[in-house]
Amino acid sequence: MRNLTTTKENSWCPGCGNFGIFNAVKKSIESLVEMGEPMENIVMSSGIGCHGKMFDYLNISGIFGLHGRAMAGASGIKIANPNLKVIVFGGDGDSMGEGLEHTLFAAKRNIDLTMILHNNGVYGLTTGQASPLSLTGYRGLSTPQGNLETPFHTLGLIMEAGASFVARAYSARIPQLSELITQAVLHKGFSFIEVLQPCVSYNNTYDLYNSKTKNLAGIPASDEEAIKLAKDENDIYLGVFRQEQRPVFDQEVQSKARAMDRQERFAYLESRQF
Amino acid sequence: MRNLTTTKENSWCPGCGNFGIFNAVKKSIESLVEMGEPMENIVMSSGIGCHGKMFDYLNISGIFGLHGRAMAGASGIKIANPNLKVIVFGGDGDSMGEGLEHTLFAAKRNIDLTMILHNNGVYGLTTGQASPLSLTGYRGLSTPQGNLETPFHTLGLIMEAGASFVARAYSARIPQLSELITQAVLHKGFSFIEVLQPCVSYNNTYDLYNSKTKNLAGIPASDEEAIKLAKDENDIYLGVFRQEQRPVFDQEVQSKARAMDRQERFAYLESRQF
Amino acid sequence: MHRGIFSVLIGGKAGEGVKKAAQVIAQIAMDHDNFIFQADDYQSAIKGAHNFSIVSIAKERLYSAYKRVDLVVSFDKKSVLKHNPALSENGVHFCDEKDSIEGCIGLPLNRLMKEHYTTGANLSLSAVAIFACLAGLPKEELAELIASEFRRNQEENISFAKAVYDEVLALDLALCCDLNNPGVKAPRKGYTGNQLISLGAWAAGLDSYYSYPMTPASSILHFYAKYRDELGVVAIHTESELAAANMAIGAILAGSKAAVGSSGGGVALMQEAFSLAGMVEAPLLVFLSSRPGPATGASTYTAQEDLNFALYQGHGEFPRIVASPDSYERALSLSAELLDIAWETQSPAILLTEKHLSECMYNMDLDASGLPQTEPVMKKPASPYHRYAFTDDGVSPLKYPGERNASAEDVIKWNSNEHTEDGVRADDADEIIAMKDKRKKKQDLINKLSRNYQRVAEYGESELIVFAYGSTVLELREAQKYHDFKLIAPIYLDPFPAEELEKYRGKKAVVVEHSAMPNFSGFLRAKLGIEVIKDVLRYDGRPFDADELVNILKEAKNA
Amino acid sequence: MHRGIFSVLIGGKAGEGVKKAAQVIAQIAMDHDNFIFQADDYQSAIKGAHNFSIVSIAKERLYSAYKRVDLVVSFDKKSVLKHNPALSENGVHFCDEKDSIEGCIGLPLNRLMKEHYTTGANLSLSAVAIFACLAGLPKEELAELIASEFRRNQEENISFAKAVYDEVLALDLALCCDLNNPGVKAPRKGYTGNQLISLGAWAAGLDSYYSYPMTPASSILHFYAKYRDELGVVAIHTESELAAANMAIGAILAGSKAAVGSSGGGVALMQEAFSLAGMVEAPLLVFLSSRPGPATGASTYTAQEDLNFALYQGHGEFPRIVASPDSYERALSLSAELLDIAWETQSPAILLTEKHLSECMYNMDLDASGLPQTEPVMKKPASPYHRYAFTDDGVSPLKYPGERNASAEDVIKWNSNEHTEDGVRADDADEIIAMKDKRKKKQDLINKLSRNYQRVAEYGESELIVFAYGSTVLELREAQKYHDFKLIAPIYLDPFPAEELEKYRGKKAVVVEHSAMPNFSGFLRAKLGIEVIKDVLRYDGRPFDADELVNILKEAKNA
Ligand SMILES: Cc1ncc(C[n+]2csc(CCOP(=O)(O)OP(=O)(O)O)c2C)c(N)n1
Ligand SMILES: Cc1ncc(C[n+]2csc(CCOP(=O)(O)OP(=O)(O)O)c2C)c(N)n1
Ligand code: SF4
Ligand code: SF4
Ligand SMILES: [Mg+2]
Ligand SMILES: [Mg+2]
Repeated sequence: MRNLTTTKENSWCPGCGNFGIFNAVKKSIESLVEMGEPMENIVMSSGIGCHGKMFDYLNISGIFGLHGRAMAGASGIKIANPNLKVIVFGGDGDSMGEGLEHTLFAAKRNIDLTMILHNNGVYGLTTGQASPLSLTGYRGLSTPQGNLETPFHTLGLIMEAGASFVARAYSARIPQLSELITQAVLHKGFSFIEVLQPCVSYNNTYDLYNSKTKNLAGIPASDEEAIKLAKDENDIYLGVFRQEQRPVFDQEVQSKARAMDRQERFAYLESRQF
Repeated sequence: MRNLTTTKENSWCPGCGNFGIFNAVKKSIESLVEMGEPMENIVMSSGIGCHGKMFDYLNISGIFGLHGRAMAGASGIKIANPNLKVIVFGGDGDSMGEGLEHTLFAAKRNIDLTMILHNNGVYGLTTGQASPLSLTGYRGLSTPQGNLETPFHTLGLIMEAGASFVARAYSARIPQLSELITQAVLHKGFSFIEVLQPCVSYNNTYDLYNSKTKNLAGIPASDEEAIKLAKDENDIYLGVFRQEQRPVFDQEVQSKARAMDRQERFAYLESRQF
Repeated sequence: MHRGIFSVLIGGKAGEGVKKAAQVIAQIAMDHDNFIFQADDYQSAIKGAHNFSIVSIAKERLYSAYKRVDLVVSFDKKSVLKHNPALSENGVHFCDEKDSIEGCIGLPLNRLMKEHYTTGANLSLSAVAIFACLAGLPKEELAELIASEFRRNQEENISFAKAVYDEVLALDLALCCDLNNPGVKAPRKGYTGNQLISLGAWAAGLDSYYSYPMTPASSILHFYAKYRDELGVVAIHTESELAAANMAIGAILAGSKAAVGSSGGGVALMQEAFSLAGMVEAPLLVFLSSRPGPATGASTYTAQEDLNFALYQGHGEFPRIVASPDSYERALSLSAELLDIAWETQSPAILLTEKHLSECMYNMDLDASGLPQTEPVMKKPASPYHRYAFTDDGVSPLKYPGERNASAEDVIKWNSNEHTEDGVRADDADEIIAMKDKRKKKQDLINKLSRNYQRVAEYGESELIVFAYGSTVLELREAQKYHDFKLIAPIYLDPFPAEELEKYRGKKAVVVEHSAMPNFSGFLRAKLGIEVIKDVLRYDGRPFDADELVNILKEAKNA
Repeated sequence: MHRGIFSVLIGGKAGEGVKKAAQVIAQIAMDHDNFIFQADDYQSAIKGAHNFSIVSIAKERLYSAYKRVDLVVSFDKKSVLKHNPALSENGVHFCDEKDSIEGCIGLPLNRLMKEHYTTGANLSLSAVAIFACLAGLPKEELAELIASEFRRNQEENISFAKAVYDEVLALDLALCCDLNNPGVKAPRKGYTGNQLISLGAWAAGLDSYYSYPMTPASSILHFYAKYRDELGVVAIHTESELAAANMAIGAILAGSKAAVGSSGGGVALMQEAFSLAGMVEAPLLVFLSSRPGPATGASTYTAQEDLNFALYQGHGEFPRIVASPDSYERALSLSAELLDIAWETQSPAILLTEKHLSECMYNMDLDASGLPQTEPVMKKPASPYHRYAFTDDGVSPLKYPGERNASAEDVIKWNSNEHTEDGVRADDADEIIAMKDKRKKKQDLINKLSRNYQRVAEYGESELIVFAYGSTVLELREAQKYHDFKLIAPIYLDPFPAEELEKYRGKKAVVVEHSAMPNFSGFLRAKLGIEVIKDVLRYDGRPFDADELVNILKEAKNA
């Protein structure tokens, strides 16, 4: 198998949670390929932010798109070729703020791709400003007197928007994260994994997550249950919160017409006269 | 009191639900003024769509903004002058699609203004294309084979995003709608009213709403209860689903500095030398 | 008949079927070998606001509709009052008897509707029936046509239409529109510019279209959506214009020939993505159909205010192609050409047009002979594959992910950050320079490929030189029937067709455009140093007709 | 010392405090009446990637930093290797002993850190200590400075810095930077361009700032946010740039003097709202700080690729003001001028600048005498109030909603649709024309008001004419110390200062700009017909220094 790490010098801060995600993704890709998925079918899309650097380090095809637009680019890729397995790497600023609409519409559509949300609760790359997931009171360069907003609840929103596979993982628990990514990619429909990702430079949450994370016993039986567990304030649950089947947008939207080359199109144009 | 109807010729389709909203809003403004709110403090912001024409017909100050940006414009107005009562008229295409992010962020921030969402389940003004709230299967010019997406659940999303006052009304029940608008405007914090608004030209839902709407017994005791009732598939509940108090963004964000005129600013600049 | 051309105006409220009636009338004319041009004037409202449509009918090619009309059918009093002054000398004006004024013929339209319909009365048929009668169309032909054009209430429609026909017949008026056009075979179908733009790109291989509705571009989305299963185009109504453009770029990465379209406001929202297309080298085709701005503007009218906006789209520097069709035939071919140049040079392209061309209807035969006959040249990828491999002309071979297109070793990286050949981020000075030079180089190829097509159209011969672009050229060509001038119409705007236009450098000329702050004239002055003897600016959102232009140009000559 | 100017370069990994050390060194120099210029070269990474900062120090005004440096302090081997070649003839290069190469002085920095710190070792202090020693700063002054500049671990910091100082002292090197500058009082504080831009607009009355972070504009947001309670500016970090621009327009409606800011990508997302500002006549001030594009580009470097993008922002037609500061002093005054012109003409304005000016540091005194002294003239509203009342100059009086500003009868309607005087939607041809004419008219007032300010700067006298704008002017002014040329710098770009520049029409000139597809040169050719004898294009994201420019311009003269 191709080496999944590029030769690009890595510039994540030592200790950053992104390393865990990187390693987990590589493991998942390896197991997907072992299960028979052609490597050339695995494609990524990433936004701009520390999370987006995944693109420079992970040796697979894809697009390093605009800030906030990773999901839109990915959706185009998937609609153009539904055989591809598309993994989207989003930041919390990127995909829950600048590009929130694309994230929620992907869930609504149930387009068959996987979003990995790097939730570090902060804008890492632009030096630690508050993100849509930053806690109330968070002090950063744009909120020196403390963030006044209430953070979005990532899983609450994405479940409400209709995501058909929803999970949470922690970047320091690589085997579990990797297993969840594999499941998510194999899930037919929109899958979303919130990854708790400590940012050692601006929002070091290792202690919090090390002490508070806990595995779900299994997929919650109902949506109410899932949401209650996702929002639990004492324990931060990891695992799959929802997994269900719905029609898949990128398949349903395809045209039923046969492919025509230029000369056929010309001939058709002239005979059909619309 | 000033006549609340402008002289602009009305171009809503006869029978359109927007008339009900228009009449209810006028009644609310009248009662707000009667309660002592100065007329000059009441300001509106609207998006582009049939709903947005409210701006041309309602004789109050404000902005007829860009498609999808009614809430952003309104937020600026409110932050600039927190004494104003700001009412935002959004369409379902406008405020749950093009400008979804602004709607959800307003809820997250708990900025003290009121959104009236004209839910006609369709893009009215641009001739009936599917909106983010259109039902699966809806056939319009952009989805002639039937809408493939699952509609967002308006109240589910807005509650999840953190709206502190949430209600649903029906454009044909003017007294109730008007009462809810008044309450919403008086509520300190972000208030949201989903108005079920039949579009006689593209999505005539009068029969459905006439037969299925039902009043809530009271404000549901818990969020779980509120969401269950909001999503009830047999009865379409009208009334207040949530009402709670949180710190208000536009007040908290104000500067504590005293106002300075130009000469004072110049003097301060020269003495302070930052 | 004004200037030997028969024009019908139908006026009424939005929702009353004004436009549809005009289309059916146009169809009658085409079915009898006439040329037509239909223009619809409507406002942003679904029901109620005043709308009107004009169909001009002639024995030879028509490039515009006429405002002086020979038959008016008014569905309401507002229309009666508004359009009566537009009547030509021997013209006739019909309305319901209750709305009639002097010079109008009142018919018992409402009474007849009541008599012939139980529900779903369709007033618009009356206009069709009146025209049919005055044009000498046999009643049975009218009945057949109505049956095929109006699906609901067919029987009632026919009986109502026949009744109106009989009323008009009873008036014993002279036939005012002779449908016969012996010896001429005029095209039997009418097309809007948007249909031709859609078909042109499709003919050149378009696979997918991503768009958010916005007048006057929406009908491109509707067209592709409607013909999805016939043409094989995937049409997606996206959550916003930002989504549309970014999705299209993703689709292109995966090998789909994708386009997006909107009006100025929507394209403004695509600017960052347009710049992304420049950076990742995505052949993104953008249809920009203008309306009066700024902001929401006057959404259902026509304008040419977006020239500079189109030319300088997006932050940062990168080559692009901008061109505007000067005719309906060109709408078809240019759309195909731009898709081809975009793909061969991996650069974004903008087809700039206006509501006037997008939505007016013109009859022609769909003929592929004017379209680029061969596929764009696509280079063979080398191994190992590098997305941004340096080449002589700056164009790197394309490869798409997926087992059908790539091997397990291929890594295909598109990057919005500045990058090295392999598509990985670059920060070193030399790397930045090298990749900027690569992109810049493509400008030469764009220039070269554009020369394969007609970049400037010239119509007529005269001392008086008139410059125009886009659908203004149509208006001027109609005016050329009555007044001599030499009309120069750049089709390609970037690359600027300097060679073709060099002979006009420093020349005196009139510039006609639909804008208030003369963009096009400023552009020509900057590029060609022409001396503008008159800026003919129209910015009320309405088209010019030939009569208006002839008057203006006569003055220009005298000045 | 190179050219009598002392330059220090500090290199190391992101996160090691390279920039901070440079700032403290600059402060030492300023505290002793020296002039400084600091430039930071960094990449888009928080820790690890290579960063370096240069501080040039001189006895007279400095407009740029020098790349040939007299003191290098390298915090790692990469820096040692990369920057050793930049050393001037008698320059010294310090590094940790383990990284030393020939020509470098290895100091036991890491050992000293271990000895002096228990936690939180701060390598960056070593650079400060080395400089202090070589500049003859008494050890106790160094200790005081460090205590005030570095808050954490103060005692350990001081003992570590002193130890480094002693090591250098023991080497007994010649003093290499004489801090004395007798008879001169240099400004004691350094400012970045972004600080001055922020302060200029604030001085002219800015009330609120709406922005989404984007390098190199982010520090404007940070500045206003930090000083919220001191300056009385409300700074909002919005959910996106679209939100920022639309919120700002709402704020303006309610009477708040509001600005927005971003780099090219973010401003691209504000295009539709920029057009809205044109339509509703909102005096929206936009700070656009450029970096290399297109798309995400090279986010931490400098460029001038956005000139045309800035000039032709937004769909539709409307007057606007675009200007770019050619100096730090002008950054302060221009920002104030633009806010004033915007408000007096109710038109959007763009302050175009680059990362180079935005982020480099320059010392000056904040002096309000160059700022517009009087408030913009605001017209008295009539009764009944009409938002878009027609007036001679096209500007309608402003009134704001709310009981403090309006009466119960006032209806203040801002409309993104075309509208009549009262702000209600208009569709009639005459109404559209009237309101377009009204907006167009404001162009004359913009032209007139802009003439109240310096629109073109000219520096030096020579046969050789050089054109530049923005921070490129700073680079050229430094080069003028060694080579004669006449430097012409348009500050206002739209309105184009035609009167001032007319005398250069058709002249031969060199154009210097940081772009690959010469925008500015194309602009000057179009506007002034200058004959460009050389396009000096730099597009690697890095600034020019004086030496480089002198060499290039010498060639230009010879050519
Ligand atoms: C349109 C646009 N706006 C702003 C930026 C600047 N920017 C780059 S990354 C970023 C925020 C990153 O935060 P997040 O998405 O949470 O990613 P992280 O760095 O935390 O992984 C911003 C604001 C940009 N590149 N493009
Ligand atoms: C940026 C932009 N995109 C598209 C449009 C065109 N447009 C106007 S209204 C509308 C949709 C209206 O739907 P909705 O918001 O539901 O309002 P309704 O007419 O149903 O009240 C669209 C797409 C626009 N004006 N601006
Ligand atoms: S700033 Fe935070 S998120 Fe970014 S690389 Fe460093 S630790 Fe990771
Ligand atoms: S189209 Fe629908 S929403 Fe619009 S005015 Fe008509 S009925 Fe109302
Ligand atoms: Mg983040
Ligand atoms: Mg709607």
